[in-house]
Amino acid sequence: MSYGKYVLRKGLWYLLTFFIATTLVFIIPRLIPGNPISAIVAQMGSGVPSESMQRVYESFIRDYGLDKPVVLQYIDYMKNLFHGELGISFSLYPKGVTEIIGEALPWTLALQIPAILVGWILGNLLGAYAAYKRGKFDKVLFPVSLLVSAMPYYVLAILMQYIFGVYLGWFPPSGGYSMSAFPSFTFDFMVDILSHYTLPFVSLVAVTIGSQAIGMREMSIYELNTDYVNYSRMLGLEDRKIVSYIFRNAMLPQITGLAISFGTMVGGSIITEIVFGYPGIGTWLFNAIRQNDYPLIQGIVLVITITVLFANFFLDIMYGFLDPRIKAGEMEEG
Amino acid sequence: MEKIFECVDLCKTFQKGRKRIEAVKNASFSIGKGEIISLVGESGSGKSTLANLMLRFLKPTGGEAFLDGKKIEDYRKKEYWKKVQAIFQDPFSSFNDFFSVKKILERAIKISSYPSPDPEERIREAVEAVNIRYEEICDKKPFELSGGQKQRLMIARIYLIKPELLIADEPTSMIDAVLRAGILELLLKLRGTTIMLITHDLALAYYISDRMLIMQNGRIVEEGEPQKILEAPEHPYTKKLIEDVPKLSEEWL
Amino acid sequence: MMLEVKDLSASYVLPEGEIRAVDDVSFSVDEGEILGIAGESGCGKSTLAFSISFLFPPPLRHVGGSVLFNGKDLKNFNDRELRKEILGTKISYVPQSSMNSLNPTRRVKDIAFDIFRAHMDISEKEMYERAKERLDLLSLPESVLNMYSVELSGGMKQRVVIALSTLLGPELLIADEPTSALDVSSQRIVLKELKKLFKDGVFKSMIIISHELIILKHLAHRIAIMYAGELVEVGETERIFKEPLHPYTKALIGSVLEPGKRVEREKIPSLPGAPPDLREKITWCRFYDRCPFADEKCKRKQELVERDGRLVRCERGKDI
Amino acid sequence: MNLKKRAGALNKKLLIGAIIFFVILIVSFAYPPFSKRDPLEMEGMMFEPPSSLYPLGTDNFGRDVLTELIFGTKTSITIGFIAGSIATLIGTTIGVFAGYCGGNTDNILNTITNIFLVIPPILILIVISVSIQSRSILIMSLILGITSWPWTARAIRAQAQSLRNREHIKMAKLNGESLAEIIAFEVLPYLASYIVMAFILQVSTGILNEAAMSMLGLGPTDTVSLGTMLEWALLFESARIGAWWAFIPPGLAITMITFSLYLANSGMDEIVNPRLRGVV
Repeated sequence: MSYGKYVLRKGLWYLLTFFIATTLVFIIPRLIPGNPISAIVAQMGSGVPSESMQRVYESFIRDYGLDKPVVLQYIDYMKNLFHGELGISFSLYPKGVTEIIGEALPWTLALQIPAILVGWILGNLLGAYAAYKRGKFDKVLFPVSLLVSAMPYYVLAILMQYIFGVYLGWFPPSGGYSMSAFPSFTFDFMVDILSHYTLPFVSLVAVTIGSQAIGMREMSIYELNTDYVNYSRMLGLEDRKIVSYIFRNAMLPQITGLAISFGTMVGGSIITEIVFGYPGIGTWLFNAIRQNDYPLIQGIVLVITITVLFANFFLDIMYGFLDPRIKAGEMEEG
Repeated sequence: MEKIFECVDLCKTFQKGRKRIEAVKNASFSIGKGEIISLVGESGSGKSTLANLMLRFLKPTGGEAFLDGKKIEDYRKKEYWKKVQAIFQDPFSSFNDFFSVKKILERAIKISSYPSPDPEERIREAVEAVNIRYEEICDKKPFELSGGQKQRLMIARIYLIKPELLIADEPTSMIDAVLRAGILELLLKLRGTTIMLITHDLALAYYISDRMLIMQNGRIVEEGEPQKILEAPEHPYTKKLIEDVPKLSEEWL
Repeated sequence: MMLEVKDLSASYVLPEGEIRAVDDVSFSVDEGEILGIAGESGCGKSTLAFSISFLFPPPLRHVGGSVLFNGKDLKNFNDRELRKEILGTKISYVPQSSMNSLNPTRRVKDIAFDIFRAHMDISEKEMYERAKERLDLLSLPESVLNMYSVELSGGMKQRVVIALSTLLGPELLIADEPTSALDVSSQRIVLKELKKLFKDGVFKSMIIISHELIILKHLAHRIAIMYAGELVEVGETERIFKEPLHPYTKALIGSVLEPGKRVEREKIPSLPGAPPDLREKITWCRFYDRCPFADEKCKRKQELVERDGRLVRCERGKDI
Repeated sequence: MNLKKRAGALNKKLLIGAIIFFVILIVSFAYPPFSKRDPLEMEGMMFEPPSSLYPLGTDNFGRDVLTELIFGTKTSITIGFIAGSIATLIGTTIGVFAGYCGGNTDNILNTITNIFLVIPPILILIVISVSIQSRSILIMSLILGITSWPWTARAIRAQAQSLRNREHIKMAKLNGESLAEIIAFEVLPYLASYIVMAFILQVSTGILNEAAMSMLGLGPTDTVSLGTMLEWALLFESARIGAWWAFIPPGLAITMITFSLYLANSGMDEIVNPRLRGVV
């Protein structure tokens, strides 16, 4: 199988996954009795809400075509999705969900992408080094990374917020920038942004390092025992070279591992944002849930799903590019 | 000679993605009662697929096979496996490590067509027949036994079931050469059972069999008595195979 | 003498205990000689291959004895010097499992370059030319250089491995079961190539390890038989086949099957039992339990002694 | 080296992990029945620091943190256990059938698994939880359990696949044994250690996800759990107020529970795969 075919197959597969994921988001709330949609419809009838809320609900029902049969609702839902129309927020009426997410998403991406990348790279380097060195370094590193990775994102986040933000007061404990600061491209504002960025960033990096180091250590130990490593030694290759072999080959499964752990990471970073009151989509989701803002909840869930699928697709493409076995069609695709 | 097994144009193709792999192509041969016939082929020749077809682990995609003149699909599977049994090559995965030897053989008795009032006695006989002391191993788990012992127990199982046809798939390829003869001897002692030996080792096939089938790329390319095949091979592949087998007495490299 | 192995012992040290896989082994290899080492699974022959190159990947550990290569004691080299100055250039190695011996994510060319770079300073162009030449000698096309391990067939992989192992023209080549994973036809091709390289002087001496005695008969000048971590007999190939002095050698030779030499069906000798557990310390003849000739006198330590120009670890002599 | 000896060689990680976990388990399950305190009762003032009356202080509602902690740990572990059992059961069933049966069964099951593997479980959790207004411990466990099976299925499938061509399975077929018998006697025993390991991890996943959902405001509605404690601590900004006793105890409890489970799992892994131990 050529690389092109591999990419095509992966692309189709992700398209299928996309349809299933979005369909689940559509169907699940409608399957459960007492679901938010019928609750909203019920509230409409009871006339309890204020006049402005009444208008909000009406637009919701119109946008989602809730008065139509489910099949048509589904078609409308998919149509809107493709046009990027995610409806209107209840809590911030008449602001559109797409608009809210559009404002929040850059914050989230700017926080998560660097954090995941830095954590992934550092974690893998540490893991490979621990596996190769064994001995004391490994004995210390392993339990520490285990403890760090056992510490949930949010616990680490709260601890860091308390210790560095409140107790020591080194960094601002929450927010994306100071209330008093005016968003602009000035040096002062950048410093302000960075100081707010530090704690959530470091807490995300730390947890990512822990879990990635453990996985990499295991993969590297496996690679260390392979025949080609022994053969390379017997041919007199230097340790440095052999470590680079091991690192590269052990990293391939780590790329797949990263793809799988994306789901967990997303969940973790949503809550990290909440803890630090960071103005990303995690915090918006938190507020939306508190206020029963169903269109916003659904919109955020969809956007995260799509982002994760894209990231996974990208990783798969990279993986296929890096591993010659994929090109030779020798390996089963996981 | 009375035929016990017959294949007519047996075929098996696998679909792997867009690739069609013809593992067995129009295999036709018959096995006489009491005969020791061997199927010789290199890796990828389709010999294991053929064995799996004969054992009904796989369904053929073409052709037919008969046991005692009756189509093999017409037997109920349990009935069929009463008559056709197998031993395999890998002593390390050949037994369930969670059961004792005694229990493993008790489970094998279920399929045998010779119900016995005293199963333990029959197991003892079978184990002793392969030159292992029953008391020594009956409560042991397979991982406590050596490779040679396990291969013997495999044969003890056959002694217990007494099938009409035994398919021996590379029974000695994973054990030491000095133990091989012992295993072969036990196979030869299985009087009354027809044996089909599947092997990559021409020398072994030559040594043990009455008739040989040579398989290449899914096809049976030559059939005959060992002596005849060795002295006057007809198919070029057979010629090459014979040439390539290491020999003690003549120049080989 | 090119290689001299003296009283070499090596153990696998596991939490469950020590397994003495190579026990007090001594032998030598001359320049221009092929030594065959024969033995069955678990006898320690692969461990011996590692130990000769003085690499002891954990949990394998050097216990005692020395390896002299051209008079230099390998013990005096540290790990870095050993790889820089000896391995790959002077002593090279062909592994048993060629299937997994090539780094799956590197092209053959890059592996070859890595080997050159580890030992010498030449231009990439020259490396390429030299690698191409060596492949050519093994009748492999130039295109193989741009391939990954997965794109090669089993027989080709093994030849690529041989090409890589002999890239720097080593003085001694250690081949550990070079054909055990191959079909008979590939086996013959690979062994022929090895013999050709030897005749062409690509390498000067070879130790070839195999469980198939019959292969050694066609390649080796001398054969050492290994049993349960010890050498039990060392001698010239012809003489060993003609008149084995150790009962185990005799059993090994007897178990060789060959088409055309149809023995009476019941007459192939077979040994009962299994080799002893190497975790236990055995102070008497290790073959005692399986030996058809053993008697009371045998239950004591047997030394490897010279008899009729051969080394034998059995005092019974010709009456077996 | 045989299996028994390997398992017998006491693994330190497994032992330490198991001890920590069982101490937490015993305390949190043995104490509540004897306790006169109700974890939900508002006894004191908001955020009272630790004192002899309230060894770990009070929370934002003036509830005793220690009592909450013990009851909350019990709830979290219960949810983790039920969710873990459900996930392991679903994952093992799918994994065993996919891996052992192969062919089309495998294709279908594996595609489903892979799809659910890339859709972040937390999103499905949110979608389900938003729709359910009142969430009991059981409902919570159920939701968590049915969303986290995919990677267990994946891991078990890989192991089952490696068993498929083992010869004892062919022998069992030749003994005339049924599919159910083969799976029960020839496949599952070999997978037992992997299933236990998957279960251990699933329990910790359940506990972690419960807390995550609670912090989003989608936790159990009628009881106190480690997650709801964190939720309230977060909502009332205890960290910024400096009321460390409101969030450190539940945070530490979750960390210790998951740490002990990871440690036990890693110890078991070393027993099953000796090369990780650093000797082989």
